[in-house]
Amino acid sequence: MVELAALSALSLVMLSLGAVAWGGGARISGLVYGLSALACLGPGAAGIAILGGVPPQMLTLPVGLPWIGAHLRLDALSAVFLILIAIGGAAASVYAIGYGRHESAPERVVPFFPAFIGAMTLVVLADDAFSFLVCWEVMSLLSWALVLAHHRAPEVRSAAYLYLVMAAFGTMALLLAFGLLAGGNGAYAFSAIRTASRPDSVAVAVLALVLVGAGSKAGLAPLHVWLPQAHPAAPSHVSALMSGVMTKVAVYAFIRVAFDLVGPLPWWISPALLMLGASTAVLGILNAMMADDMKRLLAYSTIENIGVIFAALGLALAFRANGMTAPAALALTAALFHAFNHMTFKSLLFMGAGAVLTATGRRDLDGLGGLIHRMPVTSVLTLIGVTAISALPPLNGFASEWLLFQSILLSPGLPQLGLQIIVPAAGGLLALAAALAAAAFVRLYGVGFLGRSRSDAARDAREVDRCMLVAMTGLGSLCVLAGIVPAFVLDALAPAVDQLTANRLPQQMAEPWLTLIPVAEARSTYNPLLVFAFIAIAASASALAMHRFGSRALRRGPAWDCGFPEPSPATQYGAASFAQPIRRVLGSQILRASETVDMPPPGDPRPARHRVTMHDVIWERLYLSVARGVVYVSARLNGLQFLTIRVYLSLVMGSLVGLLLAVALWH
Amino acid sequence: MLLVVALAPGLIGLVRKVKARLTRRRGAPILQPYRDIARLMRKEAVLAENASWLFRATPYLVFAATWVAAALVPTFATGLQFSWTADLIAIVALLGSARFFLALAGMDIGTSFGGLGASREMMIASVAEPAMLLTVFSIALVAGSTQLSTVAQVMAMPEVGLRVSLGMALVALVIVAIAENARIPVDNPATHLELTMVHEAMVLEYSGRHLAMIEIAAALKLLLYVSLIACIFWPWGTAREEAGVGAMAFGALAYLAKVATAGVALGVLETAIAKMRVFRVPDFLGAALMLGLLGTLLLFVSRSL
Amino acid sequence: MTGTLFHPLAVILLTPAVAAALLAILPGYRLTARLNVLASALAFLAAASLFVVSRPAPGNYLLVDDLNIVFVVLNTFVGLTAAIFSASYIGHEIDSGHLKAAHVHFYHAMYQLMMFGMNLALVSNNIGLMWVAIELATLTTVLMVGLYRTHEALEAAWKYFILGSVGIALALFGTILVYVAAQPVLGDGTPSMIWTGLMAGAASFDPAMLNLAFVFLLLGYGTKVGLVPLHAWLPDAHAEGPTPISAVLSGLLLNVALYAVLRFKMLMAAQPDALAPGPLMVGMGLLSLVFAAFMLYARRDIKRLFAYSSIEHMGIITFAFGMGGPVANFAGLLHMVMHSLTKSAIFFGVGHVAQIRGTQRIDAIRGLTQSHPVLGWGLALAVLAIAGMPPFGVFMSEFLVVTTSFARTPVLAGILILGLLVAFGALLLRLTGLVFGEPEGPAVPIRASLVPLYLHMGLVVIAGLYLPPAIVTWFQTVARLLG
Amino acid sequence: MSGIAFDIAHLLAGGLVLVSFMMIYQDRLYALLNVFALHAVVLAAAVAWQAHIQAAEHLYLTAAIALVFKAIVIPGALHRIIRRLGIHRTVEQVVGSGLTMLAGMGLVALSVVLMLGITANSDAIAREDLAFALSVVLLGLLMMVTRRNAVSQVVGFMSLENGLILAAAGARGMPLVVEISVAFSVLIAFIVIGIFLFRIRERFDTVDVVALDNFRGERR
Repeated sequence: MVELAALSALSLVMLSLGAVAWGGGARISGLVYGLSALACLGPGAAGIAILGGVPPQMLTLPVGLPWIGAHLRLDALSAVFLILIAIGGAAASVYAIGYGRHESAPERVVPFFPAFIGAMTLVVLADDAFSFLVCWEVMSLLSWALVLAHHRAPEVRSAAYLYLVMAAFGTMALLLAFGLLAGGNGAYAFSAIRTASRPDSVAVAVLALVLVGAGSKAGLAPLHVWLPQAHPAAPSHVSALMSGVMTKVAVYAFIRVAFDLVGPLPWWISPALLMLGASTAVLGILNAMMADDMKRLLAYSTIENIGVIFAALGLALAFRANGMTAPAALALTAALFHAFNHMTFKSLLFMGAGAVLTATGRRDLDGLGGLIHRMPVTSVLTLIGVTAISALPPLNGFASEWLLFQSILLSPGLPQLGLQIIVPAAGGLLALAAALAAAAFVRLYGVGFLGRSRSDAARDAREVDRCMLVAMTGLGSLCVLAGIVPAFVLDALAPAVDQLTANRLPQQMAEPWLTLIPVAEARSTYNPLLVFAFIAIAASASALAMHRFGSRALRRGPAWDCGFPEPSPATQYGAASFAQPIRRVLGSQILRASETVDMPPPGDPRPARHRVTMHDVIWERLYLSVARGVVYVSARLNGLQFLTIRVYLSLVMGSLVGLLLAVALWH
Repeated sequence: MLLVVALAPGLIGLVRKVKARLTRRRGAPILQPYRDIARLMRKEAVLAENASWLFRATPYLVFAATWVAAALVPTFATGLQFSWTADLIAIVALLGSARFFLALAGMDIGTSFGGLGASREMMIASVAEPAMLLTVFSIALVAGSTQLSTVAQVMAMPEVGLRVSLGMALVALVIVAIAENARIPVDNPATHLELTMVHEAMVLEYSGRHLAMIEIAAALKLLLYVSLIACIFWPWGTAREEAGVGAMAFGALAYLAKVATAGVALGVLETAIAKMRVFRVPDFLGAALMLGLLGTLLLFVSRSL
Repeated sequence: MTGTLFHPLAVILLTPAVAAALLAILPGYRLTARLNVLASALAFLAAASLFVVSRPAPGNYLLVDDLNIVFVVLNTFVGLTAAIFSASYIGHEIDSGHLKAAHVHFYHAMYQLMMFGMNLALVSNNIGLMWVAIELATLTTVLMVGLYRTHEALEAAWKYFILGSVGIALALFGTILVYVAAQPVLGDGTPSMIWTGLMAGAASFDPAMLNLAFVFLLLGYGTKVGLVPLHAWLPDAHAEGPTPISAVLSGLLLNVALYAVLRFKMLMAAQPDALAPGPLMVGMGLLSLVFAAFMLYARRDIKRLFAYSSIEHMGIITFAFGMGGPVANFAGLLHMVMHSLTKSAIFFGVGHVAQIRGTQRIDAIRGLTQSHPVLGWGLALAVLAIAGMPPFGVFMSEFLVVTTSFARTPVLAGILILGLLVAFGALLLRLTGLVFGEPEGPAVPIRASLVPLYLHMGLVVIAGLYLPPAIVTWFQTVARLLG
Repeated sequence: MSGIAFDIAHLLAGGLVLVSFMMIYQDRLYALLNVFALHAVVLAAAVAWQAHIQAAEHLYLTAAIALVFKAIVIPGALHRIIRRLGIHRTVEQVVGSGLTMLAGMGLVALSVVLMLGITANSDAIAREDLAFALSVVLLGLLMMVTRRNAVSQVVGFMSLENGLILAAAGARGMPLVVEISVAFSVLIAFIVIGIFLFRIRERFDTVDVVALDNFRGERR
């Protein structure tokens, strides 16, 4: 099986090289995307086989680091993420067959795209530090190139720059982490790392470094700043891959190290992780609430979901450190499930945004509106996506968040008071994030798809082609299916969870009516299938009843609007106005949002202006000061470029005399 | 299930009646909401030109979600047939779904009032939901479950006794309930054409049978919260699963009494206080949030002592 | 020396010498350029054949061992590709009137003379001969740096000359000190200047004398390596000379000087009572790395930018060798080879770019991937490679250096990481501006071969993914030799 | 032979250091050149003496080169350059000569300390010789660093190189000394020709910063 996965990855890379050889233009774009969708089947099949009970497999190739070789391994954890990559990759590829036709620079997208999927696949398969990091960084590099597809825009270039610098930063952290794990003798194979024992301090240092490394790729605050710039800058199918899949590869890296490689960890690191995840979630979604660009909003929401996943992982670590394997399994299941779900709905939403972009050429919310009439299928699919991402039953987003809340509710069993206090607080933050997510996506959908068209482009939008719709439909039905029968997914995740926490959820498929019973029936149950059925029955019954017993008459008329209808679409609630209440309530501190109103006195014909300014505190305090520091130091050092030969000679002499003195003193 | 639907408008009527009496009006009869709904059902529905299918589907969805949620709350007896379908968290989320679609419907026509209502509703919800969940946490901590039937059974046991945390949770839950049901001081259900309205602004464009569905759903939601509070904090009289018909009947009577009490209390409260500014609401709900968190923390402290 | 005239070793030395003499006489640009390539190819073939031919026994003057064979093969290979590149480059310079035919004449002769000097320095078994050879190579490169006779070029050549001369003088003093240290043990005359003899007897040398000698040698040859604060000549010499010479300077001359430092480091290591050379090298390496990394940001000239990047990488290599141990030494060797290949590839690319756009100013060059996709992407690959991105070989060596040093001395690894990141940020910033964005400026049609660039990059990619076992064992042997 | 031979070698090497100090002290160009010629003469004598006591004939050649080339040809050429190019007659020193002298003292002390640290198993003559040679080298470097004028910097470099020749000659039986001295003479000839041909006096060091900025790297 591991051969199958590796071969598929290799064929994806070859496909890229082939695309380069063929010039990578629009001519072959459909073919390349089609083949890459096919190639995604390989890893998917391999992953399913492993989860189906095939034992883990290893493969050693004579490439990579000379005296180690490239180790590949396919175990249950890899399999979970392999399936995730395969689904996301295949959907994006199918979508791209259609989307790629509208691409202005196909030669900058097509050659990199298959290899990007291939690199992600190999990251998940890698079983030694060197192969892992090579694939990891190649993945960054290829996505960087994809982000730069529309390189003429300065903001794209700066986004890509920031992205790759942050990626390099993360890689350096991972490099250090693996340096610690492998030790001075260079035991880079994961099998060797796993068996070595290390003191707590080293383990914690490794975890911190991996958190930085994987977190910077996943978008964990405060290392997230690149994400809302880079993800939207890429072509939409690439955005879908980056947000939906690549962040999951980062999550995989963290899980692999924290749960598998590093060994036992002390409990006191988990509260930090938990709070980091929870605050990332709130920060991300709050920014999403304020974003005016549809894809940027989605990118910020990715940050939120990553925060949720990391919080769940932190919780799992807390349980595991205390030997509570069952709750640890529950929290880890929640994390993996949420990772899967986020892949489905975030890819779907980015594809929806891409469809809108194709149809209208715009992604600013205030230029859209009314698309539900013009693009009915896209609108329905996007509605599924926003419902799922807002964690509303009976779709899949809720199922995973419900599991997470269930595991939070098990926190009283933890022996440490600190954890007992922190976990509910984090739970509150996560609830806040979930509620804000609903608000943010009501805003996205309400402003972007509902209401009246705000621009000619939106008014003349046409439904997109079949390939794109097929891909979106596939993801949309996954959202629904995983929401209605989560038991199926949970049982599939069980081997991976078992591998990492030495425990698993009870078999869910065996429960009557496919009910989810994570702990015990008396404690908590959720049956999405029945909930869905009840809602469907109740809604249709009530509709029938209404039409049967009530009036069936229907008349179209102008909107009433409390008696003040205004024909101009500009009077609708826009993106900024929708965000205003939350901006005032939560944004004034966290985002330092401030409003200035310039109201001209009566008689003055100039228009009144209302201006909102927001500050990204993390960006300004952390990143800009680092950048300023580097510029300052380099400016100061730059003086050394313009000295005279005499001064340079003095430097030589100075070092000579200094060293001689040192030698003299050394005696 | 049908019972709650039947009962819900009555509670609304009761609250209105109490309020009218307290302001020295005679007020409409308690059954007036039933008549309103029946009339609305018979009327033709006027749709704005711009309304999409979502706008038409929403009332039924909202009603269905609320109804399912309401049906999951034990009213006069625990261990209802399908109460294992979802727990308290799922109930909260179902109400969230209803609100989500209602807000979308508010945005659908493309009017300024609809958006105004939707955005404020979501803002209030974004503070109310965490408060609700924290309350759920502290309740679940005491009861060891989020399954409402179990919770009610545990609460009915004498050893639970009186706890500060539960008191806090109660206050928090009441605040959330007021906010969620658009009652004074958060929102005024009796007003239109006011820049401070929230819920009514969202449903401004609805008419006829659609409006009827939304009105029923709103009433259901109020009843749901009342039942919830009753079943958790005042489980007295609730029949157990295995109880006989007598106990059931007694439970039903007790339940009716509890609902009536709650209705009267709500009416009194609404008359007594004034509506607050929209941007004060988060402070109000923030208090609930704090109470919920404090309740949870106190539980830990008292347990670990 | 036991070999005949046809022994590869003799060919390596004689070909450039004879070619230099011939080129000095022969007229015509085309002929000389071809002869230059031919001679370089011959030298490379001879060097490559050193693998198969049995090695001559070390003599009084010449030596072939595991260590210098790496350098010789690399040297002749890059010499060959640079000669191919230079044929088209110089052709364009003549066409565009930047150079006169007479200068070219001189240029090719000097090129071979420089190759002779470097090859001699690498295969010499005699510390005195090595010193002479390095001085020869330096002098020829000084002349080539000043080839354009512009004010800037003369300024750069002059600076290079003076600083280089002082460095050379210090190295000589160190060499004399080594001799003085060896003389009581090994006896008068030549035996005390021969590597093989010195290494064998080093354990009984006077440690204090060796310490003193090493200080002078490190600073003297370190000037040539471009270690901070002795680096001042390097950026200007790279920037103002003809680009093939920049490639050779960065790719080869620095290595040759580093080779000398390594030899003396081995000598120091053989005397346990002497000062450990490691910390000194680690310190200077880190200083060079961090300093150069920050200097990258303010650069406005594209060749000067990559010259500073050479300083940065020399810092990394010196750091790796200073750390010592089989893995770090392996990484240092690998890094050195990869840097030579990559950096010369970059200069090949940059040379084309500068000719196409008619300027070396970074902010006047944009959008290369748009206007010249093959060149632009080639340059992008090379710069990403030098910045330490996989799947290129530089990543492998940086991986080894960082991971091993972090496990041993976390603080030093932290500084190393800082330098690498700062440098990465600067290189990427410039790269983004160069190859992306709206193309700007003139686009002179250049009929030039990009084969050397892609050949180097191909090798670097292969090395990054798969090092042939033969090379690995060979590097490991050398790494053990280096201690 | 050791007694008197040692003393004379010591004397000559010490004389070289002394002359180096005189050069540092000089602040007029012509006088500097004259003192440098003296430096070369003393070097030639020291090398010749070494040739005598080591019985190494090739060292006489080195001494001859030093005498002819450095004591006569180069100072003459530099005289001409100074006249032709009209370089300021006075040497501009960066720091006062007193301070420079003090620094020079420190350097000599440093070299002596360093050489004392060397254990006695090496040749005593070589040891003393090296101490003085190191002093001369450091003093030459000091001179290059403290003078602004191109010619005096070249003179500094040459005196540094004299120190090297002294060290090489003092190392018993060292081969290649002649070759090295020839190589250095070529180097110096290059430098002198360089100054002469390219008229780079002002580019050797800053006299007028603004004028230079146009030439030095990256200021285009």
